[in-house]
Amino acid sequence: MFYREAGQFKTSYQADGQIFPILQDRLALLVLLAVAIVVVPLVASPYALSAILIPFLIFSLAALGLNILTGYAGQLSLGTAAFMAVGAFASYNFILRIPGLPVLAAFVLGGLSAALVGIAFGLPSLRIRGFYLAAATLATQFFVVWCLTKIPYLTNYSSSGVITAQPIVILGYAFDTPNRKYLLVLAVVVVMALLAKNMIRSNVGRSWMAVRDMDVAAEVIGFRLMRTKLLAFAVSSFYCGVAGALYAYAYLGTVEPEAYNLDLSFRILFMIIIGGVGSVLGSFLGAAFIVLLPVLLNVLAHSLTLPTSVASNLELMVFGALIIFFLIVEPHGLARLWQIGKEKLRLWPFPH
Amino acid sequence: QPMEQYIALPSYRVGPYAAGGSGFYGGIIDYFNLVNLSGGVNGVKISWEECETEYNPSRGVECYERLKTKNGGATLVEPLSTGVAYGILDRLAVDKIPMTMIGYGRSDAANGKVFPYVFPLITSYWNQAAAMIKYLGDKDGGMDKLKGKKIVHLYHDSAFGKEPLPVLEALSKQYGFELIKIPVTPPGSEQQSQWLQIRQARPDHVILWGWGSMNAVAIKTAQRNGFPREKILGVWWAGSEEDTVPTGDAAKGYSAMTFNTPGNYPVMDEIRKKLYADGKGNLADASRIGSVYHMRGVSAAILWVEAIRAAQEKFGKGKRVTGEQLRWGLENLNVDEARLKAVGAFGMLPRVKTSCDDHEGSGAVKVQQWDGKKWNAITPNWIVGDKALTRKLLEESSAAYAAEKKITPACLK
Amino acid sequence: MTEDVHMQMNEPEAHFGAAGRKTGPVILDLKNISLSFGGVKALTDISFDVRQHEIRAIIGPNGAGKSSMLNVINGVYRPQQGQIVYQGEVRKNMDCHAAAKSGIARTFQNIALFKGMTVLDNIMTGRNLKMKSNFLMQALYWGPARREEIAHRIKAEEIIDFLEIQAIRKTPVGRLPYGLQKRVELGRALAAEPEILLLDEPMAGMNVEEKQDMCRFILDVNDQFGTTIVLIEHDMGVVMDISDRVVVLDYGKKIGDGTPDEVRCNQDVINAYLGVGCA
Amino acid sequence: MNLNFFFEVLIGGLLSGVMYALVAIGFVLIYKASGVFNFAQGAMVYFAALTCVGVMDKLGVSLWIALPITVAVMILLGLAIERVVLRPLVNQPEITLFMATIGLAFFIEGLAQLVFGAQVRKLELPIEDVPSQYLMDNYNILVSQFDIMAALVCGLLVTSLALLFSKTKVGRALRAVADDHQAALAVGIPLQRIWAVLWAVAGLVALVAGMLWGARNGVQFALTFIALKALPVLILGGFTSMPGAIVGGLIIGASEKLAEVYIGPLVGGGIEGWFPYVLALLFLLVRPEGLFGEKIIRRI
Amino acid sequence: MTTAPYLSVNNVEVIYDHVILVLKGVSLQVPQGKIVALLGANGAGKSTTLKTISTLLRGERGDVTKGEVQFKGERIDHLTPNELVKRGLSQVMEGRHCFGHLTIEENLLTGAYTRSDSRAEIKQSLEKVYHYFPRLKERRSSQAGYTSGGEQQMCAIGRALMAKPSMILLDEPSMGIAPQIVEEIFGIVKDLNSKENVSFLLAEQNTSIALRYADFGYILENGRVVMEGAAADLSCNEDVKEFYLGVSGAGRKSFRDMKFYRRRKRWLA
Ligand SMILES: Nc1ncnc2c1ncn2[C@@H]1O[C@H](COP(=O)(O)OP(=O)(O)OP(=O)(O)O)[C@@H](O)[C@H]1O
Ligand SMILES: Nc1ncnc2c1ncn2[C@@H]1O[C@H](COP(=O)(O)OP(=O)(O)OP(=O)(O)O)[C@@H](O)[C@H]1O
Ligand SMILES: [Mg+2]
Ligand SMILES: [Mg+2]
Repeated sequence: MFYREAGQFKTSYQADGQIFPILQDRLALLVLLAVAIVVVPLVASPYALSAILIPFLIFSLAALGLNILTGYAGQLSLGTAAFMAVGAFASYNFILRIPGLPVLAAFVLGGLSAALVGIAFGLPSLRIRGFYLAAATLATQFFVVWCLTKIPYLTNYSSSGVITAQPIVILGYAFDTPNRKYLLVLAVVVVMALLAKNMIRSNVGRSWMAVRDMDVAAEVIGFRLMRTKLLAFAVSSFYCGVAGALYAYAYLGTVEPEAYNLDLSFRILFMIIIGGVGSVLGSFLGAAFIVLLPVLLNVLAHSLTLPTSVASNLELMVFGALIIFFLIVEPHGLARLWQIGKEKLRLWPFPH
Repeated sequence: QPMEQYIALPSYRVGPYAAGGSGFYGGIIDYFNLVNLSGGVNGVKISWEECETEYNPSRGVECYERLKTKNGGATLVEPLSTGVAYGILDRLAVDKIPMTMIGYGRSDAANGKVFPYVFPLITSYWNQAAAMIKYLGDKDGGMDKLKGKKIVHLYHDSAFGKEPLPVLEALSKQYGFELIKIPVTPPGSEQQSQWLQIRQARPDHVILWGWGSMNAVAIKTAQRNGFPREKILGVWWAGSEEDTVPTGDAAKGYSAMTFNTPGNYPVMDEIRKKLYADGKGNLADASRIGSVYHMRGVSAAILWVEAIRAAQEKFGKGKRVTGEQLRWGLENLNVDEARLKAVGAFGMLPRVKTSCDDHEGSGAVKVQQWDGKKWNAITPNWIVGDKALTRKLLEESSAAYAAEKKITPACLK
Repeated sequence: MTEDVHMQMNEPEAHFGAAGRKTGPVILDLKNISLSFGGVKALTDISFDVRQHEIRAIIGPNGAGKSSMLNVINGVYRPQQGQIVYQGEVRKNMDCHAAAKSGIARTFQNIALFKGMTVLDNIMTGRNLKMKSNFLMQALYWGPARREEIAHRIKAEEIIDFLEIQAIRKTPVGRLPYGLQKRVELGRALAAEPEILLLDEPMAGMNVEEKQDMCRFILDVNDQFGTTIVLIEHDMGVVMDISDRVVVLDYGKKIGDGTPDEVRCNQDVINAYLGVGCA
Repeated sequence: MNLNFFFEVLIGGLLSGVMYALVAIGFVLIYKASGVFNFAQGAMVYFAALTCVGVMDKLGVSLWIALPITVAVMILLGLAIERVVLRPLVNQPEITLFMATIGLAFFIEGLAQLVFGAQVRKLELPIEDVPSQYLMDNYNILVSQFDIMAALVCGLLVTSLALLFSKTKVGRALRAVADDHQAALAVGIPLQRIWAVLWAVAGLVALVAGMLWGARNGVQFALTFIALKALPVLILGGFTSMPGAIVGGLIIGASEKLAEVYIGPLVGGGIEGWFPYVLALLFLLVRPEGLFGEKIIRRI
Repeated sequence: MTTAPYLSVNNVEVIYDHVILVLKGVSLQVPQGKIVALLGANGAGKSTTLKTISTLLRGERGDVTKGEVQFKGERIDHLTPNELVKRGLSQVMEGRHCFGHLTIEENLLTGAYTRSDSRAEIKQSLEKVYHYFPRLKERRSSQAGYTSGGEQQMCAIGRALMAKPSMILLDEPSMGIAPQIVEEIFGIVKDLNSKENVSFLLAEQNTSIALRYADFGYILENGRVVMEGAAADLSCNEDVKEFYLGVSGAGRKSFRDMKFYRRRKRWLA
């Protein structure tokens, strides 16, 4: 009874177009942000920050990027990690080769490089659809990683192809502790999530969804397929590129191209499917699921004092089983589950 | 202050490398149990905790972060994964926890002035590569005989496989053999084209720088193409039972590097007797006791325990040492013949003596050959390659790293 | 060719459709259109024209080629032969985007709404050609982009009011019953403020009452905005009541063209389609 | 150019292609009949091979006894998958079913290793993986006799499955299911039963692939990765075509080997990882549904 | 009604997606050998009712939370559609749902999946369907996905007939069909009904024709049955006349003379 829009009348379309039309939602989000910005850095342990929250945020960003492409524009892609790699290695090279380049600018340039690669590999999407496209995007995955291992210039001639991310210094302020890194990542992710939400609620977003839902009709209405799809590839790759740069700079530190392997692409795909295809919130929920669940299971399995190999295998099985379980409960992902929960709450205490 | 010496083990027992992971960590834990049975290190028991990384860098980092603060703080970590090791490399100095990378990772990390908390103990890839060429030269009847010979470097196309290239290239120039580099795309489950190329090139030796399933496939494909296995020399990650058993007879005659001499040792007998006989062994399958990975784990644990002992000598006998103190122990390790004899592992691993300049401490390896059933050492003595060369490369490379990271190289106290 | 066109343009302008509606000059002229798919001849040598402001119906048995005709008009299919003259210009390479840009909007026989989007969003997509701000501005959602969005939103709301679908504004269209989906689809087409509106069986699956509403919408659009309408419909009551002129197709051929009354009494049409003679 | 060498590479490639096709068949089977892209196919291959050697090991029995046991296990697995995973997910979007198979893959991998352990094992089939002496002597061309047998097995599988799809009532029903679950149910196609049978058959195909690949590379976790080799084969041949799987396999196998041998050295080698994908991709630009795949119908 | 109902739906409640309540206690009966029409505005719940009966609801995340469905005196809500078809209950779904990649003929043949009859018999049924819909015969080897809307609709109906059902649920059979063929379809319905004693439950928007052929009718409004009665009675009812048949006191009104949007009369809120 407390959670509903009754009594909240919109007097302008502007108000109605808000991201969160319900006051309670807006408040909740503000509180959440306040907690994330103020409380978390104060109370969270370095472990929580540097091993859970930072990767969670980075993966959320990558998942958001993939969601733009797959969830909103309907182009299934398995090349996410490749775009992340481009972002990371490009940022590394920009910082290395342009003395005095601000780190954030390098991230943006890294993202733009990824966007370029995204456009190049997005071209086939004009003809290829569905799982054919997905399998074809694997070409990106393998090709990019191969280039990174084969072109010594990209890794600054490091003998083994490993790069070490430069320290993050912005305006003379070093982001070197988990706390600071967390805040930096949080800021980037929040801003980019907001931008994504804006795109999605305006014409670009609608063009993506239109192409996703029925591309022929979208064309008849006047959307240009090529421009729309390539833009989706570009924006998505940009997001993934920035996420990849953060992955290297704010999380791993030293990376080899192999860190951006197919496995990572798949993990990010899992995130959006579990979280909710075509939902910004879903990207976050999915990332939380895929990052947290194995940790929880691991902790749990250890508390059972099983032999480790048994525990590890059980973990894997339970993880798989839970994925299936959640899909059966709600095929549209956690975000939908959340939404249904909210709808129920709105009707509460009446069942319908 | 807990009395136990706690060690973090971000291990992997599922996934593609589970076979190696379970052997290696099994060996470590077996030795720890053995030490604890006899009262620990001067009365300090060793404790440890495992965490499943699936060989995945990001999960590995999480494991490290989770494990490091437990039980009063981890004092040592060993991920047995290059990716994970890189992911935590930057964090070690901050957390003051030493990490060993026994037989893997970046070779230049042996420079303790630049990498104070990293210990690529026993031997690095560069020294191994140098030793390989030395062995091949000796086998052919002297290093000068290498001139004009063809050596194929068949490698896992990744940072790991490319690591020895500087050494091999330098040696190829020095001794005048032709180095043919043939990469295999991971995971390498199909190598027909590579082996056709090899057969075409008619090399005198093939260095198999592989990892995981790629090794068995290489050996099988060599057989399929009628290439003699005697001419193939594997890296130590291509020299375990896991690499040869699945090939059946195909691996007969194949040899590989190792830093553990195959055979039986008193310490292994003790493990069998005191642990497995009582059902307290860590390996699910007792037939794997004394296997290459298991022995490698035991060796790692021996070195750590010796380092703990050394640290206790300096900072207080019978007391738990901190990560910083253990770092000192690792840096001032001197496991000589006498110590090895004392722990029942004489001959099993080379003597190791570390210093701030040399976190590797040895660089000596042996060659073993598969007879269809088990590995046998075929070099009676430990082989050491051209250390001057590797030292030069190490200095250059670590200096570049230091410059990039803005580190002033210095020894820690 | 062009002479031909001018000739037509110079014709006296005032026409009165069968429904007493004042219609303008020929806005769309289809000449000798032929279209086939492999062996199937969907359209054979079809010519007819559409005048400004009229309601032009296309009828014919199933599989006669009616939908294909619409697809030709708005560039989804490219005819193997023939010529389309639209607003006095010969359209050679008409593709759907060009058609949309020049003011042709349509609805589809098998509803082609964007299933994952809400009713409002679907209608907003209809206005996409009128939106000018680039995507960076949209991402920032600031200044002109925001104002533009709101301006178009107002237009969309007008259409929602017009079609009386206020209550389902925020519902994903996939959940709507068939009839309402048809209405939303009309709304999406209207949102483009088209010159010509092509409607493919807009009243299929509706009951009489709903059809009456739908007719009213169509007539109002025609009246208020002067939109020319090309309509395919199987309900003869509707066709005969509201259209000015009717084309009849059968097996891809034109078998009749004229006012509803003329068509109704055409023996070929009766044989092929209507079944009953004119009363 | 050394012609003999060229032919060796070509033939080696073709035969590797056959091995890829063997895995691809499993994918086609499931995709064609339910529109599901079965991510767990690789895991099933591993599971099958591991079960077979695991049974031999644990029970100490010979291959000929272990094999029927494994067959039974694979059939049970297929039935269980239908009951637990697919049945509740009828009529859901493709991507959901795809994700479910990912969950399945994790589960099967965990289960296999839990029951039989993670160590690498060998699997010896009665046919040795050595060059065929006959071909060597008579044509001076090096072909493994094992590969020849694999090609025969693969051909047999493809022919029988292709016949099943094109000639039988069940085949038609399967294609119907892939088009529209809901309508298939409405006409009375017993989706559940058909899926159960199908997954059981897919399990058996996985077993065949697992035995051959296991004998070739050893029974180890990496068997799950060979699915990656099957993907370009699939997109080239078309997801919905049995003959496509084999033709695609041959093309991919041959061209990737030739590329690695003749182009690889020019660009630093190791192009086998991406070359098949790029090749398949270029090919798709010409035929977006692959060689023999069913055209995607886009009509309004 | 005196005869025991062949099909009966008792007080069924349906919820989609756990939250959207669509049927609020619908009850209806179809006696053996009768044609029953289910009428109602868009969104009244006609299709949902039919899907509840054929248990196809499960695939659309709909749940039957109350009530039961009986066919030939047996509860069928737990059966699979396959078992229902075997028992003689077939459904023609709204919106065609042809198998796009199969040819028209293959589509029809899948309809006979549950039959274990000989090839000849099935061939005979096929010929019968072609006889009903000559247009299908012409297009028999085209992929259904490329045929026109009306052809697909015929295909869907023909496919259901191929199962030789004893009871057919028809969801808007006349949609998108040329008027002549509509008459023919209803002729077929009558034909099957009288000659082969097939029962029908048909959801139809074309009220006049539906009531002309049906024996009995139900009017659904907002998920509730608001009116029921013999077809003849219903077509005489003033409200039905005005809102469903489009005829008011002064006979049929021209569509162009509707000068205002009608406010629908609701029987129940
Ligand atoms: N899959 C679904 N998810 C959510 N709501 C649904 C779903 N299907 C139908 N509905 C809702 O159920 C209600 C009844 O729909 P139904 O399709 O049964 O109506 P109908 O009487 O057949 O209408 P029409 O004449 O337009 O076909 C509608 O309000 C619709 O929005
Ligand atoms: N893309 C296509 N490929 C092959 N055949 C097609 C295609 N589009 C239409 N046809 C065929 O062309 C003929 C005309 O189809 P169209 O859809 O125009 O019919 P229609 O007059 O709209 O019929 P209905 O009233 O049933 O909708 C049909 O026989 C159809 O099968
Ligand atoms: Mg049509
Ligand atoms: Mg309906």
